Amino acid sequence: MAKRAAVQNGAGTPRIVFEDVSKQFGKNIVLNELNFNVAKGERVTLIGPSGSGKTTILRLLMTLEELSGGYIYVDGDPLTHKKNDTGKRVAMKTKEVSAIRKRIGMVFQQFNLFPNMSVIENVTEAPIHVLGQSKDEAREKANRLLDQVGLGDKAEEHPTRLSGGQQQRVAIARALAMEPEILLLDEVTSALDPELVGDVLGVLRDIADTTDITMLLVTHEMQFARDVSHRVMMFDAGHIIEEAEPDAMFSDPQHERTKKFLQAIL
Amino acid sequence: MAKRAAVQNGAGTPRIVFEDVSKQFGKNIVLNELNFNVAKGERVTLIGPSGSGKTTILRLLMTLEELSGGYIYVDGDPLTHKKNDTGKRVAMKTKEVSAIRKRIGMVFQQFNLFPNMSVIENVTEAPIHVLGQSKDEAREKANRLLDQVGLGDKAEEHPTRLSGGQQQRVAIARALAMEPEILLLDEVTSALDPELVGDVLGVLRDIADTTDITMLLVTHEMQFARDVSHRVMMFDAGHIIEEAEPDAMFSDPQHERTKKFLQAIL
Amino acid sequence: LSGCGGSSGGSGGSGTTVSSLKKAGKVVVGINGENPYSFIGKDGKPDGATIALDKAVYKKLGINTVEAKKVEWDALIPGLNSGQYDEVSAGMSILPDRCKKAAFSYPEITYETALLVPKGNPKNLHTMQDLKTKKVNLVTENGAIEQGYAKTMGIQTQTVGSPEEGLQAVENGQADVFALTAISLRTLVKTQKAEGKVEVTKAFTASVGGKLQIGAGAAVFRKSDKSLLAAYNKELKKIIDDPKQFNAVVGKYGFTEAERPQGKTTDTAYLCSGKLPDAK
Amino acid sequence: MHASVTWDWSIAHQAFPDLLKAFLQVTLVVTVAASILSAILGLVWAIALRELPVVLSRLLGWLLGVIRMTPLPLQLLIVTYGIVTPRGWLAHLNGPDQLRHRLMIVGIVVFAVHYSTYMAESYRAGIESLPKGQWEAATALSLPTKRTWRAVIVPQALRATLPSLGNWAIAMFKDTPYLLAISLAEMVSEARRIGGENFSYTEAFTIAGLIFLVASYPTAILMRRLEKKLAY
Amino acid sequence: MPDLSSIAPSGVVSTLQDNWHNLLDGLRVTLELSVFGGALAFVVAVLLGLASISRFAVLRGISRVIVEFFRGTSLVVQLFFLAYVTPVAFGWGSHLLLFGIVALGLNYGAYGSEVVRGSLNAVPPGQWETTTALSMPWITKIRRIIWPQAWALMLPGLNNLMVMLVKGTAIAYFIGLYDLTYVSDELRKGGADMWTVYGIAFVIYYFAALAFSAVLRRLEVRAQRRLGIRPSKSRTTRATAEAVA
Ligand SMILES: Nc1ncnc2c1ncn2[C@@H]1O[C@H](COP(=O)(O)OP(=O)(O)OP(=O)(O)O)[C@@H](O)[C@H]1O
Ligand SMILES: Nc1ncnc2c1ncn2[C@@H]1O[C@H](COP(=O)(O)OP(=O)(O)OP(=O)(O)O)[C@@H](O)[C@H]1O
Ligand SMILES: [Mg+2]
Ligand SMILES: [Mg+2]
Repeated sequence: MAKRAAVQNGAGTPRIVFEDVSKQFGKNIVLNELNFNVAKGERVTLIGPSGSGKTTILRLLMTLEELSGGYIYVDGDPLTHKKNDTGKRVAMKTKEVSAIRKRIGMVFQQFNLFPNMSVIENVTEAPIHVLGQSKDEAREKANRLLDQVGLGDKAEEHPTRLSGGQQQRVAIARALAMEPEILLLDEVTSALDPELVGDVLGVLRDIADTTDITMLLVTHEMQFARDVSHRVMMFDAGHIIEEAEPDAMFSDPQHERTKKFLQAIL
Repeated sequence: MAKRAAVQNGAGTPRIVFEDVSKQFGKNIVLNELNFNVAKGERVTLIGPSGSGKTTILRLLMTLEELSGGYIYVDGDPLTHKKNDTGKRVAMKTKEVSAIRKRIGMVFQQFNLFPNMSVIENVTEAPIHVLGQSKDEAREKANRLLDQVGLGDKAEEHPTRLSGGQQQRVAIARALAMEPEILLLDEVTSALDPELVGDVLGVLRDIADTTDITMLLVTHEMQFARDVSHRVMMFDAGHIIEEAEPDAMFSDPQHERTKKFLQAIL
Repeated sequence: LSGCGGSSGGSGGSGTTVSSLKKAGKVVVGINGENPYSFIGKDGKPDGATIALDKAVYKKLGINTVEAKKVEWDALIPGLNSGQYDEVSAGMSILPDRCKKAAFSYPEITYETALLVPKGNPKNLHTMQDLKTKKVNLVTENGAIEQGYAKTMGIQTQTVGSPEEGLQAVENGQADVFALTAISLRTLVKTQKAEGKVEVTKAFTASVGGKLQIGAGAAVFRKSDKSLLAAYNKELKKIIDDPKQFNAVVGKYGFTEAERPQGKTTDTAYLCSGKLPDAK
Repeated sequence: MHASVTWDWSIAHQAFPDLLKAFLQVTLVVTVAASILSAILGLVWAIALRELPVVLSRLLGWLLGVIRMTPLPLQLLIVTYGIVTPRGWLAHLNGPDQLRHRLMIVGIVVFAVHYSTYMAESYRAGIESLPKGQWEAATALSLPTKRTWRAVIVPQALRATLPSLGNWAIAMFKDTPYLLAISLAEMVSEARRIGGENFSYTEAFTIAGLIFLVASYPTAILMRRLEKKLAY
Repeated sequence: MPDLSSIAPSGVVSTLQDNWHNLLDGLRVTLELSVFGGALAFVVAVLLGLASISRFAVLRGISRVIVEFFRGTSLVVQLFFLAYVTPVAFGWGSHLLLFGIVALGLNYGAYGSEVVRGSLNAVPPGQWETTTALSMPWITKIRRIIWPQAWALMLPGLNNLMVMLVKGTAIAYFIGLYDLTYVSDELRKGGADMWTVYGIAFVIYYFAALAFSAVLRRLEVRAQRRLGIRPSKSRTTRATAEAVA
């Protein structure tokens, strides 16, 4: 699989900026003044031991968790908090947050399809009710997406009738239907039976190959990470302890912790 | 581990006799006129693919399922049904069933300890209330058994505080406290974290080595089966398609199905 | 939805007046279902002495229909004030406490108390004083005047919500005696065909705390409905003060000249003041 | 003009002690006694539903359903006037106190039976939520049925059911005014008497409502806490 | 207006013959209370239930106070209060049937709101999070995703409450509404055979409750089939007990 040249990291406005991001649950400080950027069209894989904060980063970006400190910018726009004129940190208005959030899509480990809707309704729901697309327009696009994920014939099916792999592919189509600029993927294959993993990864590879969508992904499928991502960031206890192009990272990790982690996982 | 000579299979009254045993759930015929014997002191391992009826056999013997047809004898006594004088099949009385059932003990995949009792109460409950032992007598014996399974210091602990492996060892002690002639073990290690399996198997090996108890076991731990059992029976779709001493069975399976199964599992 | 209550005059801001009743074409009165004062007859229509008085009075005022809503005795005045009906038509006796909460009309009827006891009067009860000295199980109607007597005299009572229940309590032995106005008790025994089991003692004017409980019953209105009360009184007085008319209207319910208010018992204000003559 | 909002403190002062007395002497006693009794009965039903032969179990289930789906006030009337009174059990008593005690017993029994049908449902849910393995382990140890219930099932089911039982008891507490149907002088009946005597229901009913609130709300919170605490 | 004065002790048939119109009147009031009370309760339950999961603390607080007030003070007390105190206090006149409906509606609405709230919260967190990930506005999220799923979960609990409400209408007779219980009690006082009149009322209540329950049960089956789920019975029983406490 041909990986296109990594987008020039740092040139132009970065798509995503984490600035001094902190997050704590109760007394448990999970992220402490974390800083990193992701360029437009860049695909970044987050790796690291359990509890290192990978999921938390994606959820903060998706506004599923409240930021404890710092700022996140998307295309230069503050997501949930901004510095006001006097340099004080203030929360954004709900409306502003939601406008920016629309540029981000997420696929969860547990598919989370809506059981009260057919497959196609799952995919068209948000385009119709959030983007205000017409029903026909949304359905046409949804059918195209379902074809793309190999489920063109399941449009009218009920999600509970599908296998886990099929459900996850619908979830991907649903996220893509919103035409996000950023796609977040959190261990999207780890709830699947081994023989179903391949199909889902195939779909994601296809998306990586054919679009310029910026991706942040958490995965334990190292071969897949190697194939699709431009950069791998290794986390431990909420800190980036190493980052590199995937080939370099997997064949020649620098940090002790990374070596140990990769040994255990590969 | 020295395996004692297999007890002469077939000499004297067999401990367990399955005679034309049938079992169906609704329309699903799981066992169809199954016949086999187990000798006194013999240890038999049942293997076979999922759904082949292994668990059903143990549950029938433990009277947890109702027999659909045929007879089961324990030491020559009918367990749940007998032929009456005119050769008709009639159900035994509850009292008679329970008298014979007392000779059989079972350990489950899911431990099934009583969470409302301490460890020692779990072990002494049946001896006191079924065998009519005095409380002191039962406790003394229970302590010995708990020592034997390596949990002498956990007697007063609450079962939910124990690890899975410890819980399973308590369950084994609980079954042994009834001094059963027959012990049924259904995948007793498959709900355990890998590092806890060893302890439980160690305890069972110890019991196999030091007692004459007749055992019927279902397990995927082939090395263990090889070490402790006198005979292995391979099931498929409710039929015994092959049986042999473990060494012979594992090193030189005759039947195609067995070969395929062992390949997949080893 | 069909309302079962609801005062006919409309209970908006301005209160009920003769003209608002006229417009509605009817008046709804609250009753306790106590024969012969006011009760629901066999035909499902209200009947009884005070109903007859109402009918006569309202007719003169140009209102031809009198409807009744039956409630428990103790709820009569609260029901009036909460607008469930526009008048209490139950021969309710005029008492100071009640006068504070509602407006009484010109007296309609005087009455005496009697006791309902098992046949043969086994405990030999005749006066309120007997009830106190003999420590019997007394039933009264909740909120009725006899309950007040008992309370003042320190006699424990059970209470019931209707005369029938009082009768039943005596009949099945739950109580030894049921105290109520004499006419009510007599009628009760008759209509319930209970002569075989119970009897009514001779009527008496109760004496409580050394005071003779002379009393008279009247129709009751909301304090705010002053003009209605005045109009009602004007017509009522004509009937009450004329023995012939009085007899013509209520005679058939067993009321006689003895029950026609005269002298002090025609003075609502006096009765409201609570001053009572000394018992001899 | 209508009478405006009136609150007469003298009525309130007179009402409060009477209401509190009725609350303590009748409402509370009936609630506590009926709760305990219905918790026991409910358990009996739940066990019987599982242990009786199918036909009898069905019949019992139907009967409990009938009781559960018909009004409690009507049941009070039926028992009082249809069963108790004809047997003379309320007759020839030594004064109102004795009558009150007997009516309380009637009330307690009717409330207990009625609510036991709800409690039986809760027990059943609690029993069904136990893993099947608990029954199977008991069988594998040859524990007799009685002992299985006593030592294994009931203790665990009770733990799962206790908050629900408590909640039903609170519901029952708030239903005690149904005793008005049989003229038992519990708190609301007293409020009515006081209201009737003073021709004003405002004070007595406000106080009665507050007493209900003050008694039931903290108890309900307690039950919610208990629920969290008892979860294994 | 019941005609209750001319009843002689008699058999079921003749009692029915003599009094069927009274009983029918009583049944009509009982059914009006059940249907309108149930409908109001449903509306109240949904509004309070939604308010209780609102983003706005004020709404949550208000809903909490209302719910706890109506749950905490007995329905009978509320009924008397509405019938005897509020007309004096607010001068809005007396409308007993309406008061009955309002008391039942508010009280059972408060109970129901607990079932609604519990069911909304029982929709898996993943569903809520997905609606956020798809940037759905609050209304869309509730209306299109959460409510349809919660609906299937709440129906069994609401069904239990509806049966309780139908039975609960019997207390209307305490304020002198001529409902089925009032009529049969008057008939008994009037001398009719007590087993007969109460028996008839008993049977009518039973079948009324069954009928309401059956209707809701059909909705329940439909909602569950659409989602391909089966809510747990033990959860329902627990939730009902919690709601009415
Ligand atoms: N909702 C929460 N409440 C409290 N603590 C939380 C919550 N979510 C996450 N945490 C804590 O935050 C830390 C980081 O969790 P996170 O899920 O981000 O890790 P992760 O890197 O995704 O791990 P994994 O590989 O197991 O998914 C952990 O210590 C976790 O316990
Ligand atoms: N309670 C039951 N009701 C209906 N069918 C059952 C039941 N228990 C077992 N079966 C069916 O009986 C067949 C045999 O099941 P059994 O559990 O004995 O297989 P097994 O050999 O133990 O399989 P495994 O290795 O998966 O434990 C299966 O088809 C199963 O679906
Ligand atoms: Mg994670
Ligand atoms: Mg098995």
